[in-house]
Amino acid sequence: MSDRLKTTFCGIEFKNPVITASGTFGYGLEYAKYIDISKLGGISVKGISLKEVQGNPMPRIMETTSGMLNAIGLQNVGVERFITEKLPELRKHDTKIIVNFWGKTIEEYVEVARILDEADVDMLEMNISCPNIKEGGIAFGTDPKMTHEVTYNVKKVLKNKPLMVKLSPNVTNIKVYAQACEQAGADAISAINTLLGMSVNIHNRKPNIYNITGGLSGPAIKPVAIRMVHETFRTVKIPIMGIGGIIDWKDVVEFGLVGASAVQVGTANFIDPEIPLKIISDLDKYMAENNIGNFSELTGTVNLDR
Amino acid sequence: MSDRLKTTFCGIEFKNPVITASGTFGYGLEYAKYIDISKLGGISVKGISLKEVQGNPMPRIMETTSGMLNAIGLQNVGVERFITEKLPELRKHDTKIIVNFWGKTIEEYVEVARILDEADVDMLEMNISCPNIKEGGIAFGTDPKMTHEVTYNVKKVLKNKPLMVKLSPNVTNIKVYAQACEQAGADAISAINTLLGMSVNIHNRKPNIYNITGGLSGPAIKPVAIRMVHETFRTVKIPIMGIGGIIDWKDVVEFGLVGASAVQVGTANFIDPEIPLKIISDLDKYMAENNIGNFSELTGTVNLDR
Amino acid sequence: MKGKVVKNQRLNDKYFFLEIKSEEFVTQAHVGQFLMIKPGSQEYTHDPLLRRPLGVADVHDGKFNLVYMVVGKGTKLLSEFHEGGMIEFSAPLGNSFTLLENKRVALVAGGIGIAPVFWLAKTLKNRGCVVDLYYGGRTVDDVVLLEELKENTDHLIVTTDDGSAGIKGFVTLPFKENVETYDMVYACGPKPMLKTVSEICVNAEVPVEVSLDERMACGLGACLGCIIYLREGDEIVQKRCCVEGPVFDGAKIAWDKLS
Amino acid sequence: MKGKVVKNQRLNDKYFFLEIKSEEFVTQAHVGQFLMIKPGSQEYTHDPLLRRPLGVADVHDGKFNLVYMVVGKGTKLLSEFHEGGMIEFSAPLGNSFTLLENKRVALVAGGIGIAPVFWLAKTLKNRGCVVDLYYGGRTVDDVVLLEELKENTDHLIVTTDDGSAGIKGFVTLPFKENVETYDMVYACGPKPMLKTVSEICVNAEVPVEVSLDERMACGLGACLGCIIYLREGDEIVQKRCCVEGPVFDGAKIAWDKLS
Ligand SMILES: Cc1cc2nc3c(=O)[nH]c(=O)nc-3n(C[C@H](O)[C@H](O)[C@H](O)COP(=O)(O)OP(=O)(O)OC[C@H]3O[C@@H](n4cnc5c(N)ncnc54)[C@H](O)[C@@H]3O)c2cc1C
Ligand SMILES: Cc1cc2nc3c(=O)[nH]c(=O)nc-3n(C[C@H](O)[C@H](O)[C@H](O)COP(=O)(O)OP(=O)(O)OC[C@H]3O[C@@H](n4cnc5c(N)ncnc54)[C@H](O)[C@@H]3O)c2cc1C
Ligand SMILES: Cc1cc2nc3c(=O)[nH]c(=O)nc-3n(C[C@H](O)[C@H](O)[C@H](O)COP(=O)(O)O)c2cc1C
Ligand SMILES: Cc1cc2nc3c(=O)[nH]c(=O)nc-3n(C[C@H](O)[C@H](O)[C@H](O)COP(=O)(O)O)c2cc1C
Ligand code: FES
Ligand code: FES
Repeated sequence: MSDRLKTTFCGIEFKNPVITASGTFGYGLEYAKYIDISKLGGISVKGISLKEVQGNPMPRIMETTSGMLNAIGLQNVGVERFITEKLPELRKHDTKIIVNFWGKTIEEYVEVARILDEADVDMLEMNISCPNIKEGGIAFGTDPKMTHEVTYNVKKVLKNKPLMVKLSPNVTNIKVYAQACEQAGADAISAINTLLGMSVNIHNRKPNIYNITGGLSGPAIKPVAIRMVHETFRTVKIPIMGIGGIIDWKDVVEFGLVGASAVQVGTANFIDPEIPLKIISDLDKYMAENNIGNFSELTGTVNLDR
Repeated sequence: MSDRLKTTFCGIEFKNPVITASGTFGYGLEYAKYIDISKLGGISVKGISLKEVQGNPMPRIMETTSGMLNAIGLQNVGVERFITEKLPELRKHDTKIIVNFWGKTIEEYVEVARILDEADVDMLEMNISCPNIKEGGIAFGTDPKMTHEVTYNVKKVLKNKPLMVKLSPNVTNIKVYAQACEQAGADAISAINTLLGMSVNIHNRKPNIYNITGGLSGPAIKPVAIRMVHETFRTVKIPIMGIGGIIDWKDVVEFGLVGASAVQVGTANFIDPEIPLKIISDLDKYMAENNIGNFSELTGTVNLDR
Repeated sequence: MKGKVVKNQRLNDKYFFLEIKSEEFVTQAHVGQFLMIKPGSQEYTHDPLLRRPLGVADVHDGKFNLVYMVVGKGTKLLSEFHEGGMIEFSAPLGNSFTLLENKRVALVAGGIGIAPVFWLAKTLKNRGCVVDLYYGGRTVDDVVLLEELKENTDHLIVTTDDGSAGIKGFVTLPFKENVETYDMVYACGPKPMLKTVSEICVNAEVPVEVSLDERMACGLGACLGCIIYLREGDEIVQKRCCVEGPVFDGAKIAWDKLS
Repeated sequence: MKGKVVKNQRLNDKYFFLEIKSEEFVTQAHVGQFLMIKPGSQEYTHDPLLRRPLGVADVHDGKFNLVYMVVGKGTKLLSEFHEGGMIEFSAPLGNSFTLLENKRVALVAGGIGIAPVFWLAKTLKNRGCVVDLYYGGRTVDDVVLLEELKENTDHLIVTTDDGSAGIKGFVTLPFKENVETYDMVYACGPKPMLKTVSEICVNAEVPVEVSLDERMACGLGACLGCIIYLREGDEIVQKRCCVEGPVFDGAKIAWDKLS
């Protein structure tokens, strides 16, 4: 790959602007058997919490039209085991590691962040938007004051690592949340997390997901994600990682045009683990053919003249 | 069709619970050439305003993955021309007429409602949620106080016709809006309108819709609609018309299970005008086979036991 | 409606020729109309979601033809439709061309604009007209069915932007030279071409009908997604391309307002 | 991976038999593994969205077989896949059955559970085992490939719920009568059947391996959507059906916790 894909985001140099999204790429190692993960711009690992979490009862996933619902319940090994068991293995691959993390209280958020700040990772991504967990999680991402407070408190304890805050799309006005993050000192924003959805099995009349509701992801949600990244870009100055329904290089360009400096690929990894690598090489080709020297040249250049 | 499809909604008897959604069925007459519209439960006509409206410049529509964006800009002939030119023709067909209407101010809403209350229509559906029009429209549906106020004021002037309020999905907590409607005296709720989305042409870098953002509809949004109807049903006692992504009878049953007493079919009418009629006959068959005596027996019977 | 795909044939890298059997459709169709066609055969998948508008390119022996260019996922899927399968489509939609008899007419087609023009040429010829077809494309791959067109026209003038077939240059140039010799002009193709053709006709005081393209969702006048603008006196009026069109008086179109 | 669809054959109203050519896949596959397969051939449509998990039903001559039941849009689309076309799929995924040699084994299959059991029967037979297959279905349409199965087993005991083929009743009844004669039992089918088979085996102190089904998104351990629960000592532990399974020790499964 050429230099034109190199992407500086929050001062960190990514090989390319294509990062795999939290919760859709495990701890990265699951995919290492099937693709060369060192070719990725970066990996955002499954959301980490202070203690190990078992997640929700089954069923946890359901396909919908051009999308899927999930309510995994933020199952993860906890921050200690992540650092001792997963990270050393992951670090053998030459790619940037973003740690997606969450807590049930501000204290928990701060505590996990403090630990990760000292660990061998590149960047933190704070998930305040997961709609699956009932205790508190939802409140941070759908209340601007809480968004500000948790961001401010986490940012305060971070000495080494940039903080990206991941926004929930399940809000009336995402601009207010983007502003809250910027004002509280966030270094970047990632958007969007999943849309809250539901589906029912008409035969047994039960919800298809044990948790009743789940997060909707995949190509179905891309227009909502594009709109929200656009609104966010027009509101704040910190860089944005665009997420939601990305399947191919054209989607990445579209996110770039509305304001993303880098992107995350989520559900597409399930469809075919080769997709993020294919996106990277296709994007390189597109940029070469169109004389785009760097992905950053695209960022926010949608033409709004009429 | 059998009696089992008969649906009483706000005291009005519909032949069946399948109504065509506002903006996707013109004034009904456009479809009369192609299907027997008297077989429909009802027709919700294109949103009517006090004065004729030209709508937005082109382009106004764009297909997205399993969905479409639109920003028609509420083009309509205005309430007078609707009553004199469209209604008499429409009334020749034996089906219920719901008039979807809107205004830019509370006074406009009240004025249109007052006129329609005296007209030969069956029910009013107040659109407070259209995301396309810039002047005010959006404020009513995304601010609970405004929702209450416009509903209360409109309801006050209605002497003859039931009032259904159509909710926007672009809110953090739809329950608050449903409650506002109920408390202000609404007779029913319809949900959902379109999700705010955007899409960009990567070749000319322009938004695919002149208005920049548009409303997302179609099967892609069904999980969000199902979730919101579910939440609404658990919050209010007034009946609900479920809308969003309905393509076949199974979708109708799914909306019924989470709480819809009737449904509206939108984008599917574009795909094939026969779809609503096919839904009606398939639904009848399903109910016969499953000994369901009336659609109301399904309403809200999702099994939440675990 | 439903019909059997008799032929789905690749003409070249971009263009396909589709033949569908349907008495029902054929008996209703008029020259200049289009249909909305479901690109895939599956009822249970919803991507692509909407039917796609295509002009009727010919009608004969209980069958009708479409000519289409692969530009996106709908037309790609259509190009993979297996011969022998049943395909779904709407009734014939929209208005139609004014059909003269025993006159001198010019037809101007640009690229895929050839589709409705094909049937029009054949029809006007059968009605005793002298039919000259000016047919332009970007390259040799954009001018198709030349043999068949020759049979149904009196003069066939082909142009390509790069000279890879026919005369090099825009199709409007040779047309302009002869415009005054015609009683009526019909055109279909990209908007800039249609605009130029219309201006040429207006200047020469020759009546002109053009067939317009807009993105369509319903094709029958309900969604209001396909608006075009006409100048009527001092006023600009909106028309739905799918119902009041796709054929419009080229002299009346408010070109600068179109998308 | 990609391979050519050699055969996509309807066995009856519900079941299909698919044969795909792929040396790459064949050389990697183990008995009991599955793959994730793309139901359609189009890259550019996203409904259905995810690949579908199917058990590997046989491997021979650089080709592998799948047997599938049409239950929803993915399998319906698969059933319309044209022979000769290229289809996309994952590498062989999951763990595999423990393969004994020269022992007496029972295989219990319910309905579409026959898929991995087919290859297992053949393999165990080749390793010198005496292979009895208990194969139950709802009706005659749910027991397929009987000729081929007869060739690869020592005894084939067929049951149907309605008696339309073989013995009337549940497959677990004849199996239970003979359970103690086996060194090992393998089973695949609906969960209630697997639970009963496992209980019978536990009571008879015969080891049992079952192959489980859960909805899957990724198939390779990343999404955590396919959790099953094992009892290890006093603890209930979570396993991913796609990576630590689909084959599990039937004696350890916490049946009441499964979805
Ligand atoms: C009345 C009418 C008649 C037509 N007749 C023909 C015909 O005979 N043969 C033919 O090949 N095409 C015809 N078209 C154009 C054809 O409908 C589009 O090319 C087709 O819908 C594209 O679908 P897609 O899924 O392949 O592309 P998409 O993936 O939907 O889009 C690919 C590209 O095509 C553009 N596009 C989409 N829809 C249209 C449209 N309606 N008009 C112009 N550009 C569009 C998109 O903006 C995009 O840039 C006609 C259009 C209309 C309105
Ligand atoms: C490891 C494994 C191996 C399998 N092997 C085979 C096989 O060899 N042959 C075969 O026919 N089927 C097999 N299945 C089941 C098969 O994956 C599903 O039938 C298929 O995914 C359904 O897809 P669909 O799009 O047709 O149905 P959908 O439209 O997705 O769903 C239709 C119905 O099937 C149910 N369903 C969906 N996915 C699964 C699933 N994974 N397991 C059980 N039920 C499901 C849904 O809940 C729904 O009721 C296997 C499943 C797993 C996990
Ligand atoms: C199965 C699954 C698990 C997820 N887990 C997390 C998570 O732990 N933390 C998080 O911030 N986002 C999580 N997400 C959200 C994704 O990172 C991403 O924001 C979302 O799926 C939208 O992108 P997509 O459409 O490309 O999938 C998860 C998504 C899926 C599908
Ligand atoms: C082209 C178009 C125009 C619409 N116009 C209106 C409108 O005038 N008033 C209104 O309340 N809803 C309008 N809607 C929203 C629909 O009535 C419906 O709520 C929405 O499309 C979701 O349903 P669906 O997914 O079945 O289309 C419109 C939708 C579309 C696609
Ligand atoms: S395409 Fe819907 S009004 Fe013309
Ligand atoms: S299917 Fe994703 S973890 Fe098993």
